[in-house]
Amino acid sequence: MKQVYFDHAATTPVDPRVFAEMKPYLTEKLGNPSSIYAYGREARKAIDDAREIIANCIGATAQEIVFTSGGTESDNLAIKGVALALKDKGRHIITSAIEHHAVLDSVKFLEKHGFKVTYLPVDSEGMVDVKDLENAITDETILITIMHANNEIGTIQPIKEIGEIAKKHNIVFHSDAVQTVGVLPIDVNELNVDLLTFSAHKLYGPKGVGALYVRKGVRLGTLIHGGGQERKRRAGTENVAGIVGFAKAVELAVAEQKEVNQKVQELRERLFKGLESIPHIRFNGSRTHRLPNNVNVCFEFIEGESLLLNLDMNGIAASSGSACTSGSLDPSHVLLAIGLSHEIAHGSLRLTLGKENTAEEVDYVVEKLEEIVQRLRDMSPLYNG
Amino acid sequence: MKQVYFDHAATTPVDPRVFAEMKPYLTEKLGNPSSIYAYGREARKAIDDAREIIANCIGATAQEIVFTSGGTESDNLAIKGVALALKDKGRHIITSAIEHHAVLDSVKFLEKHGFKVTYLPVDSEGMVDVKDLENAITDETILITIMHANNEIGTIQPIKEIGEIAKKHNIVFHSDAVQTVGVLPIDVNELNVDLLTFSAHKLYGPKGVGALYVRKGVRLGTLIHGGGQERKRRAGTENVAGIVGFAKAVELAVAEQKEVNQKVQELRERLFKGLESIPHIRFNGSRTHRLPNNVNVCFEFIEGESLLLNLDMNGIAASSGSACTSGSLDPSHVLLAIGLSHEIAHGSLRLTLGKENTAEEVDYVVEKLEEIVQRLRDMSPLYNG
Amino acid sequence: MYSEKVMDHFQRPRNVGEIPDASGIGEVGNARCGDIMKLWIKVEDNVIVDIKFKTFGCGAAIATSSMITELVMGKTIEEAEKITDKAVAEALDGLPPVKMHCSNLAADALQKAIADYKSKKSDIS
Amino acid sequence: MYSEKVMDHFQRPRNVGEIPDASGIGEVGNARCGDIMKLWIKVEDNVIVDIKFKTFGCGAAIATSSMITELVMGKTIEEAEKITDKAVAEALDGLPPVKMHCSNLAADALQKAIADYKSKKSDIS
Ligand SMILES: Cc1ncc(COP(=O)(O)O)c(C=O)c1O
Ligand SMILES: Cc1ncc(COP(=O)(O)O)c(C=O)c1O
Repeated sequence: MKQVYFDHAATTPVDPRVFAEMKPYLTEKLGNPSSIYAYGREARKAIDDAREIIANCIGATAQEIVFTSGGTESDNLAIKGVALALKDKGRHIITSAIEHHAVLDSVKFLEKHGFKVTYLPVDSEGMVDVKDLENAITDETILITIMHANNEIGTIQPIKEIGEIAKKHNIVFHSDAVQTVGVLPIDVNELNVDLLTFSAHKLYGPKGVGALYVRKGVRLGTLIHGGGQERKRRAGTENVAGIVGFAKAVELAVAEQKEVNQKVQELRERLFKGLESIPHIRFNGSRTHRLPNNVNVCFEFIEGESLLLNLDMNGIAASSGSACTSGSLDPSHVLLAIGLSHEIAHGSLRLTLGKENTAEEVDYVVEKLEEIVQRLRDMSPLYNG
Repeated sequence: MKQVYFDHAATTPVDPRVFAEMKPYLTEKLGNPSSIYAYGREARKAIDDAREIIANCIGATAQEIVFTSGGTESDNLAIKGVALALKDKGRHIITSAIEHHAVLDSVKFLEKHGFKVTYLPVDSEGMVDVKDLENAITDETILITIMHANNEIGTIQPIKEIGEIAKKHNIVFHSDAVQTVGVLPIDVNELNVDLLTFSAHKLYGPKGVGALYVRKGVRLGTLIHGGGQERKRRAGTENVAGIVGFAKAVELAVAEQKEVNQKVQELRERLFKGLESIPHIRFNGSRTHRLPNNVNVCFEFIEGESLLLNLDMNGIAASSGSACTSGSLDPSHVLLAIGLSHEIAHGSLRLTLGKENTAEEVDYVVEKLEEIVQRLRDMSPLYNG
Repeated sequence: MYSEKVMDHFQRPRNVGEIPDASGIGEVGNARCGDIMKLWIKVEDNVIVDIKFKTFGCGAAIATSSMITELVMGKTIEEAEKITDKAVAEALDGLPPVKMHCSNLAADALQKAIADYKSKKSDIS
Repeated sequence: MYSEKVMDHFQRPRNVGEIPDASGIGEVGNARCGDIMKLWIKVEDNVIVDIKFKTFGCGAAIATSSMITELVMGKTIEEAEKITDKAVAEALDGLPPVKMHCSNLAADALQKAIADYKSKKSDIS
């Protein structure tokens, strides 16, 4: 069967050039970077080089990059790290209603431990209002954490402006850029961020490795204590192969960003156009402030999981904000936050394109979707022809 | 130049059979285990199978295994997780003076946040006294954390007895078994442990993946919040390739344990014998309750780092508890805890053997060590011929 | 995730549709929760001779709907009344724990349809 | 970690040994800290004509000891007194930050040896 992967926001295939860089560190290059002999120095150098490459790609210096086990850990480290370091200065955090669970569950954890959290609402396109944000600031505010682009609906936030406000009020600013590093041009100084989360497996790197950019001078508590790795900011023997692959992935993504985006965006427009012929649908997210690879659409009268299963039966990999995919009762908090009713939100579909996708695949998916949506509507008690 | 790797306690080469299992998950098998389509289910199944394999190898059930980014994170999760969950029951923790920094720095962190910690001393062989331990227990004690075998001097603790005491007093018992899983036969029920840390890269698996065994019913707070992975006990997209490799590594290590240990232990005895001809030395750790692959020896009048560098110049990879290797001023806390003076502790050398080592390598190392030790002593102001 | 039986019923759902002159109709769930199930039964001489469904819901919801129509077809009212959510789940070789909620729906809808049939019958008689 | 120069001096340390009839001897450090350095100098007509060392210590300690003997050999006492720890580190193309402590030792030992020489000389004269 034809296999079409349209879920790049969930994870990406490992680029063969990335795998090629990793392989020696999973075979003959065995050293522990903390060891002083040749094997160890080789591993140490590999990590130092990777750090340098990644720092260069986002306008940071090498010492500002902390390697972690992924985007989730980076978000936790950023949020809990600031909370630990600055809890005596204040205990108020500002975030948005549409953050990733790694952010939301971290701030909820802090809420249980005496912190106050403001969850900024978003408009119907998923945009945070910068004025709301500024109004939410109090003397107690120690951290603002707002994602760069949303992983479900693809909306890109005005990070630069938010960063300016944070700077003006002398508040640490963290942004979860898991969906944007490699995809959008990123310079941490232009964006005015103090902390930036990103993850390898969203940009054609391996799963289980990520980084946190930590601006020089920003105080951060430690989440994982132990050996002196990552200049004591994150203990544990380094995932050398993963880090090497991560750097290669970031490097390639940045080098090929323009071409890839152009291609992917064309495919996305083709997909938009194809889907528009299906009646009773609604596109979610901003059309202008939008990730180049993201389409998020709700089909009325049908439920997302059964849509996904039908797509899967046709070899198509996609994602939904339906409650049933996650085993919860409520559909995606993001779709609810942009004002969708539960009914509509249950029928959502996210298609996220990647560099290896083709126009034929787009046409195939549109064709199959038309059939499937019709079939499911025909068996839906909500649909009347 | 001949390359001899005698630092298996620091990290091990990846077994080619382990790499072979990992490879598909770094190339064509791209799915995110949280996705419901075929690619995702394939990744989910890989993790489920890995969990099952690993659980079987230590006498646990699959639901009791939590995958992490390594031994350090597992130690942190165990210790801080128990502290979070049981802080209202009591705030006293018992550990030993010779734990790995992942344990020591975790309890020190808790000490700063209102917990009391008892650091049990050890005898000259590095053994914890079980009576001391029982005497240290108070009404406030919520956790005992004692490592299974020490990573520097190889001493194996009476975990079973400690576990019995913990059970009797209804205290959660964690053991860092990073150096023993795969090396010693382990059954979590026989050992009476509630939490057990282990790490892939110490048993011919990849770096950056580990596990925490969590006995059913043990309450544990969360260290990394976010998505619902690991049954909500450890969020973050799973390092699928790493986990698959980890399981293969544990499986092989357990299956081949007897043969490997016999071989390694013979090599170790040959090494002991060879080193004995060097004057002014001292072997550290227990000779009987000892890891099969560990030799730890102090050479008087010389300093460990210069020894390591000389060995490295001869292609030999080894490790030292010298202060200078770690950039600190004090030599290894483990060597000091067994009663060595600073002077002697600075001149320590750890040689840890692995399954790929040979008798020729042992002889080569002994020969080179004799030369190097003599050479360094000849330039030492402490040595008088 | 789902058993083969579930996927089979999901892929080729039996008895989809409506019965215009149904003897009883049962509807449960609501769109807010992401599951609505509607069942039509045709009863002759105390026997369910036809049954059809329409479902808005996940894979488990569709499969349980389809399965219950198979279980019920040709049964007497008394037999049909004994069909529980557990029986439906078992007939499908089990459902994932997080989906148990959906399997309740089908049995509930059936009982509602039967109740509807009974109330209509008593209206006439 | 270490520069090539450091490794060169570590591998082939210059002027190891003792000078039995030394004009001055300097010893610094202690075994507790893992570094002891002992320097012997032979002075003729205010010029250091020979210098030897023995060192217990890490790679950096041995390399700085060796380097300082090269820097000092043939220098006048006044020139030798101007040699700083920084100069030794620079002559070795730098040392890792964590090793700066060791590089102080060599210069300290030299100054002590010179002081010893001077005090002995004043004793005689
Ligand atoms: C916006 C965002 N933040 C955080 C994460 C978590 O990153 P990781 O999967 O590396 O843990 C993801 C992806 O799952 C994401 O899309
Ligand atoms: C006893 C012990 N505990 C914990 C660790 C840390 O494990 P990891 O290197 O996987 O973080 C190590 C190894 O470094 C160890 O030897």
